[in-house]
Amino acid sequence: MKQPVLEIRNLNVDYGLGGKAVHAVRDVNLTLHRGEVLGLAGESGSGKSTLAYGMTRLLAPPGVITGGDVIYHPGQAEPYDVLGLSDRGLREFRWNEVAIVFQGAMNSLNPVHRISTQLTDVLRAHQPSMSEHSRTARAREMLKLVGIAPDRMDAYPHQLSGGMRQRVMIGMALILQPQVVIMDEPTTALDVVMQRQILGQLIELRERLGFSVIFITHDLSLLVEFSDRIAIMYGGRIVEEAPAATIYRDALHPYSKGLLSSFPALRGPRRELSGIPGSPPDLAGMPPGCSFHPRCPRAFEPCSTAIPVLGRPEHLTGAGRSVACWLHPVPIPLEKN
Amino acid sequence: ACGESPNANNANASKSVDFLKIGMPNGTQTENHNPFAGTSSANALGYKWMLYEPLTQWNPVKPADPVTPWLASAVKWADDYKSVEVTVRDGAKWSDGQPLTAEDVAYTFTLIKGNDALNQHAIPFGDITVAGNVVKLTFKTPQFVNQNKIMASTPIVPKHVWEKIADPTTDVNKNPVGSGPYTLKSFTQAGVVLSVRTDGGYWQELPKVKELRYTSFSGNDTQATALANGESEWSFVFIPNAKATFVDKDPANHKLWAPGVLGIHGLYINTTVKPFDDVKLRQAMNMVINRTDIFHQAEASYFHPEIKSVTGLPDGAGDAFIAPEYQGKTFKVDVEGAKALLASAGYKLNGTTLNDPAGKPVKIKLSDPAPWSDYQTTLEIIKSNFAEIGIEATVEKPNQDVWDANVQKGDFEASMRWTNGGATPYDIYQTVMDGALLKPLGTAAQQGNFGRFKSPEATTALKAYANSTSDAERTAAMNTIQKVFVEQVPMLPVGADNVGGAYSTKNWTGWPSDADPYSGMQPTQPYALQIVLKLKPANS
Amino acid sequence: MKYFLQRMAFYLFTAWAAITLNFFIPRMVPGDPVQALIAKYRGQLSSEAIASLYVLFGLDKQGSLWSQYLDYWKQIFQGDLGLSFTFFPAPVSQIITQALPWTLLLVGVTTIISFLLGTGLGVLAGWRRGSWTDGLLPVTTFFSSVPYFWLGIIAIYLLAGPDSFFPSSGGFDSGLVPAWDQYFIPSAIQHSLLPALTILISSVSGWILSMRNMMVTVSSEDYITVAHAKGLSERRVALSYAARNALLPNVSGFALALGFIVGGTLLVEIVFSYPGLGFTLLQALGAKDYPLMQGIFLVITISVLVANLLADVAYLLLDPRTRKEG
Amino acid sequence: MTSTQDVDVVLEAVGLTKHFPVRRALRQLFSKQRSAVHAVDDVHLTLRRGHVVALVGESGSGKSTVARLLAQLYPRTGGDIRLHGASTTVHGGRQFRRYASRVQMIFQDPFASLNPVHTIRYHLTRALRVHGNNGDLEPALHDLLNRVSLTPPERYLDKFPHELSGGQRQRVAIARALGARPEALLADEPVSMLDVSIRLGVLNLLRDLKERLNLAILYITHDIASARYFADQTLVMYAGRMVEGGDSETVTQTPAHPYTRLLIDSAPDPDRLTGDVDPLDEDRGNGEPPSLINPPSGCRFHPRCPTAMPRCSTDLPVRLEIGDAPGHWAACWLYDREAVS
Amino acid sequence: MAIPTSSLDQVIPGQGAMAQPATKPKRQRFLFLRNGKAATGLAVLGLYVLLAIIGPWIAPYDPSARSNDLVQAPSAAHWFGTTHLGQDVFSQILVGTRSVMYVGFLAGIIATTLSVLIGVTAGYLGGKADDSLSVLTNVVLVIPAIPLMIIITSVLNNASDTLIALVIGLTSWSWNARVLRAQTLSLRRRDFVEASRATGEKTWRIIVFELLPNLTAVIASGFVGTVIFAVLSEITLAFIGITSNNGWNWGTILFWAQGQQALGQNAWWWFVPAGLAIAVLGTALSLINFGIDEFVSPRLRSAGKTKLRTAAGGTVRMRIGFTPVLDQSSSPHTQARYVATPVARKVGS
Ligand SMILES: Nc1ncnc2c1ncn2[C@@H]1O[C@H](COP(=O)(O)OP(=O)(O)OP(=O)(O)O)[C@@H](O)[C@H]1O
Ligand SMILES: Nc1ncnc2c1ncn2[C@@H]1O[C@H](COP(=O)(O)OP(=O)(O)OP(=O)(O)O)[C@@H](O)[C@H]1O
Ligand SMILES: [Mg+2]
Ligand SMILES: [Mg+2]
Repeated sequence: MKQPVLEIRNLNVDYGLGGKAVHAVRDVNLTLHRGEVLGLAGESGSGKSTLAYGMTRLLAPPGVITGGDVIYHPGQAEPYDVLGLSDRGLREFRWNEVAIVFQGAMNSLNPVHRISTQLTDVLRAHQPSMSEHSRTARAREMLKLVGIAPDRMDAYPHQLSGGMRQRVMIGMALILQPQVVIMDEPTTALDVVMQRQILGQLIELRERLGFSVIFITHDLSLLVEFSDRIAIMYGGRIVEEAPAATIYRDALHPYSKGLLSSFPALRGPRRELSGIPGSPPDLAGMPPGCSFHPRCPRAFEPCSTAIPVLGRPEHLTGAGRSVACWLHPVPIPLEKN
Repeated sequence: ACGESPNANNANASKSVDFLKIGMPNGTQTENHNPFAGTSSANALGYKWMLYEPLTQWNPVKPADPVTPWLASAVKWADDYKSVEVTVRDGAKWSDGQPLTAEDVAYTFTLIKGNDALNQHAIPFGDITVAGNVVKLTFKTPQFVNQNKIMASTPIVPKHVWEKIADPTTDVNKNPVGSGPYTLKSFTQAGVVLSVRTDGGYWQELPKVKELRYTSFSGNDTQATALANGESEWSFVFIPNAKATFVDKDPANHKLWAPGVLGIHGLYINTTVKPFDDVKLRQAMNMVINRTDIFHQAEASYFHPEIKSVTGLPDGAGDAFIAPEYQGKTFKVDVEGAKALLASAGYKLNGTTLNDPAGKPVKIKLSDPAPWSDYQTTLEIIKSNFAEIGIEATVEKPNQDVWDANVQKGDFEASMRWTNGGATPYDIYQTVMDGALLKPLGTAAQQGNFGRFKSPEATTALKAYANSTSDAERTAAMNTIQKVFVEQVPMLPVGADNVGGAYSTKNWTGWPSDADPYSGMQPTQPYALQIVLKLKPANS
Repeated sequence: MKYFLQRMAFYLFTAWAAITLNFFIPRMVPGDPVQALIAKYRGQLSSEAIASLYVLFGLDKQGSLWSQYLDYWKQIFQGDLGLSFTFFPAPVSQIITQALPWTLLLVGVTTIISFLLGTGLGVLAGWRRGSWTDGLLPVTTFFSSVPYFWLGIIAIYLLAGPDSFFPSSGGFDSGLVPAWDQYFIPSAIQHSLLPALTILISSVSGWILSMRNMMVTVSSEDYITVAHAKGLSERRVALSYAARNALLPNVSGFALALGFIVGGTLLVEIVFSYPGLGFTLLQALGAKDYPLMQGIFLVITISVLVANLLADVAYLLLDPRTRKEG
Repeated sequence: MTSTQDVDVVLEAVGLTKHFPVRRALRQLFSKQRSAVHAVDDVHLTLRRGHVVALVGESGSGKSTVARLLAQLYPRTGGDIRLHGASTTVHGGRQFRRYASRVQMIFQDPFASLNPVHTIRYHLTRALRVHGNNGDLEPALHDLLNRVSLTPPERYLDKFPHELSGGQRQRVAIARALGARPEALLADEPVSMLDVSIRLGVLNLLRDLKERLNLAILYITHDIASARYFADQTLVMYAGRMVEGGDSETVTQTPAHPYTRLLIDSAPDPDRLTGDVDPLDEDRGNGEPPSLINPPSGCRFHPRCPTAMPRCSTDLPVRLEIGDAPGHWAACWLYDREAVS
Repeated sequence: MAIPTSSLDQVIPGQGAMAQPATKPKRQRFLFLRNGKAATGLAVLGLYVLLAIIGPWIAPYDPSARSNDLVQAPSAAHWFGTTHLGQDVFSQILVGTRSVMYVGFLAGIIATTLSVLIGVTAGYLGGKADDSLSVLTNVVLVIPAIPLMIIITSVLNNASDTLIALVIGLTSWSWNARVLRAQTLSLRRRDFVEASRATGEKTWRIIVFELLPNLTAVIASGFVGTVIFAVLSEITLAFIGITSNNGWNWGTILFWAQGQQALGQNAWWWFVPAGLAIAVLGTALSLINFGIDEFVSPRLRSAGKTKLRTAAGGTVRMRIGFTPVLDQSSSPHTQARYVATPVARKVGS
């Protein structure tokens, strides 16, 4: 069995406090294993980014982590709770262990510094003993790795195209050889050709360097192609989690099914698309019970009253599957701390 | 940090104070020591009279007193005042060591004669000749009324220096050579430092004050603050509520002395505007003005001494000139008398409104530029005074240029303004009443008679006073002039011009005072030199 | 390069417009210098001096407006600004060179200090929101709304006085001559403290506020989050990432402020009787001294333009995005 | 093509060309050459009643420019736009309004294309008013909202855009376009800013409108799969030029032009196995689209083309029939029979 | 062409349309009143407006009327003491409010109108019109306002408040015009403008009904800023005696107080209140401006709230880059925070 690197347990994230708080992530349990690509899907506003930034405490105000643990397993040492780190500890932890590629590359790069500066200041902060020369050399190496000519080292972000910027960000994420790379919609701003090129490169690098990836997008067909395991979020919760191929072939949750039938396929027979009726829920006024039930074609009695628990449905034996749906009731909830 | 610093000797402050700090509120200065230029720093700060000296000194506080010989040992005017013989003092030396001679005096007047721009008093010079140490000046018209302007207000300059100057009107006289007891030490835009002469060539005993430090302040406020703080020891500036803001800061040393002189401030009435062409109305208005209030509230109880004599002549300086019939006659606020007078002239007081004989309410617009706060306060007081006899006054504050133009063109109803001043009351009355200055409405009357006052009697008398050859004739003319002024009320006199100053006795004593009014008190006038010569260290 | 040429064209045009305006504005002002001089010396200057002054100022002969305008340009190109009336016969250029250093030193230095201090505090306030720095804001808001002259006068009343360290007026001790020596410089500094302090108090808040707002805006940019995610030190994130970007818009504000140094010092100089250009302008105005007014306006406009030019250059250096190729 | 089809032609672009002048750089100041962005070059397309034509291509290939040219929002540099066969050029004013009442445009971003300060009622009222509906507007408004399935209409009329979801906003935008009772609808990426789950609803609505109102629709997208799903005919654009066209199924299933193939191969495909080495990986070459200021000579795709021939860099390829299906063509020398044979 | 534009460029509402639900529409427009700063500012401003209207009627004395209480300290009869003429300072302040508010607001309206006309037109039309309007704007911007105002005012004889407001308004529109131009440029590129053009709307309708409503917050903020500037300018002009205004305003009071050396005679009551009145008015206007700023820029708004109150009553300080972690002692799975606690390996898998 694969080793876990990052375990998210019962994570709760709110925007704001008190009565007006928006519960953007609720009771999320998720485990990322060493070397795997974990896809996180769900429509806009389902809490994917919140989850990703929440686990490294990078949410902008008024985000507040109201509960849960994020347990990180370093290779050799004892695992520890990331949320419990001191500021200094957290700074050391960041990028060394978990690096993030943010949604918009243009906005992720500081417009007034050369990319060489932005690459090397990671090294300067985390490996102060490193010489200036070897820092530059390392930065150069990283750029080469992501397919950017090292002579663009001294370019400013605005002098690079969108794809190049995104690749710089990927290179920057890998510069310290972290265990985990979180990628929040890294390719939505790019066209398909570029998207494939970058993702292909990333998969290749993962094979060489052995890091794990949390890959966030709402493009399920992309996820299915590129990730090992997929977790689907709806209304701040994970509603289904399974190996990619399993989800694609046999999604259990009606929402997952709906998502999958919203994409026209390019190849194969023209299948009829059903989509998902209704509109995404308002996080401030979540419906009681399963938050998907107002849109669910198969909703029945318990859906509107009780929240389904995420777990392995009893009638299934497939490895690493779990779903939160009353159609597939879970016998005993998974371990509770 | 170089040894030859011009500031080096300022550092040894442990010595007892041997300098005097003089301030004037005249703004930034540029270096110009030309004594003839009205715009020069030497003129604005007054230090030209410490470098250059006049032929005689006169005392504006007691204008009837005889003049004090200065560079001239004697001055002899012809009876008709169309020529004068000046005997130049022996032993005076210029600061460059050359002797001061009659040639220098003659050259000075020739210079003025030849340059209209230097002839500030518009003196009609005739021939100028030298005979030994006597200079004879002739004039095209009698100069009785101008005698002190010629003798006491003309700085005598060295011929050997000035004849080399290409254009005396624009030269800044960078290295002034004068006959006075001081020489220029340094100039900055904020002030000037003079130090006492060291060549031993001054013709009198040198003053005790070794250094005069002139500072130019940005305006009245800063100057007054500096006086209160002791940063200035002598100045001529309007200090509002002087007792509280200045004297009380150091009652033992902070002093004010502001004697009146022959020049006054008053409310000019435009005598062409109905109903103010009516003498009776003007008389009534004159009767209700509360000059005491104005003196205390607008003039800080000192600045423009209250005019008491009905002739408009200030106490002290004017005493010698008051006609016998007006001796002892002083202004009193007499509202009832004014009302009675108006009633007799056909005016009707209708409640609080005075109606003229034609039945129209009497209204008057008083105007003066806004920044002249003492005038503005005066107008506010006059306004409430007029209200007591039913005249509704409004105060207008046009800007200064507009006001200037309006007053000169006769486009005003009433306005506070000054008169010219001089050694005799002639200048005062001439400014107000001279028919020779009369211009039609709409044409600028630049020199006087802004109220378009027509009185052939006054015009003749003024002319007679200036041109006659005997004192008796002059006295008769002056009496006539005063009679017209008092009876016709072309202007409502309010306060006297003053030659005052604020000073501190902390370091220096010997200032003129009521007890010893040996001169005026302004640091910018010729007599300032007389004062400086008399100052003694306070602690000696 | 194209950008640069465009800017140059703009500067030339603006300079022409402003200089032309300089020529016409004083001529709109009614009144004439001689009358003004006489009124200034209420009763001290005799009415007879009028004619002599007209001759002196050369006002008795003047050509058409157009020929005056041409002459004016000719003079400007010869670096000749004419003679002042108030300080006749001092050349305008001399008066300006005499006053300008004071203005530049006092207000220039304080403007720079104010900018640096305000920006620094603004960075702090913007970065550490919710800490004590929040208390700074109401105070600074209040001080930025106080009329400057009022503050200055109150400062003189409270702090300057006969026995106080702070002189109430002037640029240096009377009796001293401007020189770079151990007597003059301390005196000049001592005299400049109170004016500088009041300028600082009333101007620093503007910088604090604008910098704080920019910091807040920039702080929520993605690249700041990225910088945090990269585990950079707080200092580096705050300064090199947030403040560095937040500074950019403030640079143009700073340039404008630099430009207005010369024109905006009027009140300081009036209140503190401090030597300088602003007060000279007011005097010139009161005296209808066209040549001086024109000269000072010229200096002001040129300094504003130069400051803007510098800001453009600074912007070019600070913001790589403006350095577009081509 | 039959003549009955020609009767149905609503809007036709013939050799449509648009160059955006770029401000001259300094060094060009002295040369006569004027540089321009060659955003659209020589584009032919035909919109027919009840037909959807899809225009696909990567970002910056000139798709939006084509739409705006057709809507006469930009003056064109060359070519012709024919409305019912008649050449039209409008500059503004009444003429423009008359044109706008027949050809309407829907923008990519429903969040930006509605003015946030106005209600839905305002937006729709303006559309009706401008196009001469001066009577009682209430029934017309209801009708419009019903048509885009925003029911009941009263619930939406007085809402502000921010109170609606993205899909609802896009429906309002469509309703506004319908307010002019157009014959042709130019939909510029109408769903790319929308969430996956709502996209479908909007596309289905458009299809429904096409059928019910017999509209001619130009559907612009970079998602070639949705073109397959939604459009009758698909045109592929690359760097300002049309490179391939034909009925959607043919173009997507048997792409002819190398660029179309690249596009289709790049599209995410769940059926592809994870970890497989990408078949196109090696010969993709430089992934950057070309500069449109100095577009490559000959075929604009040749610098990236795995099958480029010497001829491709010199000669501009012409439309060549592929022959596998009627109307399928590609602008590629690979299909030049004379050269091949 | 413009000199690098202001920070406002970056806070244009709804630039990232997905991220931010664009500008607040009407119903939420007055939401900014909920902003404490804006509400305080508006309350104070309201008081001033009220005084401006009723001041002359409630003033206990005629502000110009002399009395025999010369330079009296504050007392029950004279709340703010008296002047050297025995005038009541409190009445002068009350009566002076009207002129200050009138000039401030009129100048604000004039400058704002000009800046909207010129800025928005330049931004929307672009091309030659933009170039020439921009040059005009920049020339006016470059010419120093206060000296120009002094010169113009000194030309005008006995300028009325209206005339002074006009002068101030005419010399102070350029900065706002530049900001508005930049805003308009960015709005013009927004789809809804194109969309209404595509609908067939007329240009003037687009400017007036589509663009302007979206600029209201920026315009309002510029207006408030100009009012502050105008008030300070009016007072400064009066103080240095350039305006020969016959009526009372706070600058006139200060002019008299300074001319009479009020502080020198320890008559602080004569000098201090007018200055404070100005400062408080300025502060109130600034507060409103902050409110508007925060309203326009959601980032500033949420940044205002740096402390959040938990249900338990504690506060949590927000920090960028370090999301607070709430200590929920009730929660069973909470460890001691802020210590890197090793967690037993068994919990995994
Ligand atoms: N600052 C905030 N204040 C209040 N609610 C917020 C804030 N930021 C995000 N949210 C809410 O939190 C929820 C989750 O947002 P999040 O950004 O995690 O979604 P996402 O799944 O990443 O969506 P997308 O696919 O659009 O990126 C959304 O409903 C959003 O409205
Ligand atoms: N107003 C304009 N001025 C100059 N160049 C322009 C203008 N509008 C578009 N372009 C250029 O024309 C080319 C085509 O742009 P267009 O917007 O039509 O592309 P697109 O295919 O719609 O791209 P996307 O998928 O990103 O919307 C681009 O290179 C763009 O930079
Ligand atoms: Mg997201
Ligand atoms: Mg587009």
